[in-house]
Amino acid sequence: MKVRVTEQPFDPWLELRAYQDSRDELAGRFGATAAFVGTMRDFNQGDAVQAMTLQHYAGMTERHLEAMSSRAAERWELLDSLILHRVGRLLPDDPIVLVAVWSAHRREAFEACRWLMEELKSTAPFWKKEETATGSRWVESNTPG
Amino acid sequence: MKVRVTEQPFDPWLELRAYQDSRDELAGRFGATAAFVGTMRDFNQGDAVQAMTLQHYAGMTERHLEAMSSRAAERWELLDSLILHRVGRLLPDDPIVLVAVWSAHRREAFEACRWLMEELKSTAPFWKKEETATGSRWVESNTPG
Amino acid sequence: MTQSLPGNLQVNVRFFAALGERLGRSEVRVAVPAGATIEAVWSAAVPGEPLPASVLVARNMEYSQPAQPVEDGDEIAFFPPVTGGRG
Amino acid sequence: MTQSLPGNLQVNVRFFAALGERLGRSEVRVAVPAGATIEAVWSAAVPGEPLPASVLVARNMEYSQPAQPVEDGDEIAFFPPVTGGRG
Repeated sequence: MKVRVTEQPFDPWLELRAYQDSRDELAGRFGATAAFVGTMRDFNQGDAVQAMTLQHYAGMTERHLEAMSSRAAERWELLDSLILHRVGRLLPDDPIVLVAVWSAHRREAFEACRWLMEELKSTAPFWKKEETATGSRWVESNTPG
Repeated sequence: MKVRVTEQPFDPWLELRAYQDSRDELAGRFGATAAFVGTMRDFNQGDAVQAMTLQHYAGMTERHLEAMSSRAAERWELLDSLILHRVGRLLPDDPIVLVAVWSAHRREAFEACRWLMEELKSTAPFWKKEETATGSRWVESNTPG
Repeated sequence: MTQSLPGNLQVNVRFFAALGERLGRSEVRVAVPAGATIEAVWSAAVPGEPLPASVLVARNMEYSQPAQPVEDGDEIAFFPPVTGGRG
Repeated sequence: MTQSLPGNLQVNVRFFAALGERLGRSEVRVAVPAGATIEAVWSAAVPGEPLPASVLVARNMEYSQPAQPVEDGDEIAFFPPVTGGRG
């Protein structure tokens, strides 16, 4: 179980792969991996977006993501989970978030992965500020899941 | 939209990454990627499994997976999808299947990815034969989703 | 080689996985009368055994039904429930 | 520096995102009487404006409620609805 918040751009698929390879206890045991990656688009609510700044509540963010991961592991039979989230200034096509879950069977992996993403979007202390041609604006609310 | 059935071992995360990078039309447009990887475990139904052979109906398999991908693209607003499936002889920890879906929003990506996996498991013409300490056996049915 | 009689349809029949192993073959050609169904193709290929209810059928690489009539040159496949994927 | 009176609690207050920008600050220390709630901390930090219903509150980095009493040394955070993730 790992949580990381980073100002550095990250490659979600390489990170996922490296994490999985580093976890000897997964070998031979996991049948199902479900992963979700959120990526910055170059448009939102009808406007072109040139860049974005992600603010967060350092300390609370990590604590909150770890608590979410623990709750998921209580609710479903999981072997492992990984959450990475970017903060700071992002450009279009930059990965923002990775959520990955390992389990023996696919139902648990799918359900836990989706639950973690919905929880993250609705409760983890991150805030987006978009830069458009007409200035910058705080994103007021997320799209419904 | 791509479908591939292969006798060669594949690295699902590198394949996913390479495919995404090759698709210029995705750049800046996708906000959500949902992926599922099924991996061979070293046990099933209480027995240690040493190896497995995956038979398929060459020709029908590809046609069927492509039809599934098209149906998913009609049902959800997807930007792209990728399905890879291994056949032949596999060892524990070998990836068996990768299903990945790209869309603007996460709901479509999650739902289409899960639907494709359920369809694949229940309708694509693949059959597993496991090698255990007491001999080989055809897997009679899949675990429920 | 099957005899090609006038009015007869030549059909390529395939068996997969446990079914093919049980029958001891994976491919056979049969001739059936015009208007014959997939079920009749089974009977021509596996004489003396009714088509098991659990067996799935495909015609020209698409799922079909036992009552579906076949045409000359069709490929008809019979196979057990599928078990692909993982997880 | 806030005056430290006997019986008073020292609390660190933080504001995030659009809320912090609107108030023109991200962090402030306030002193409140023993037994004060998170809502009272807000009133001490932002005099003359009631706590907006849409503002979320956290106490020591966990979600909390306006009616929750605070303790000396607490970190109390106020922030708008969160908008992380993507998709």
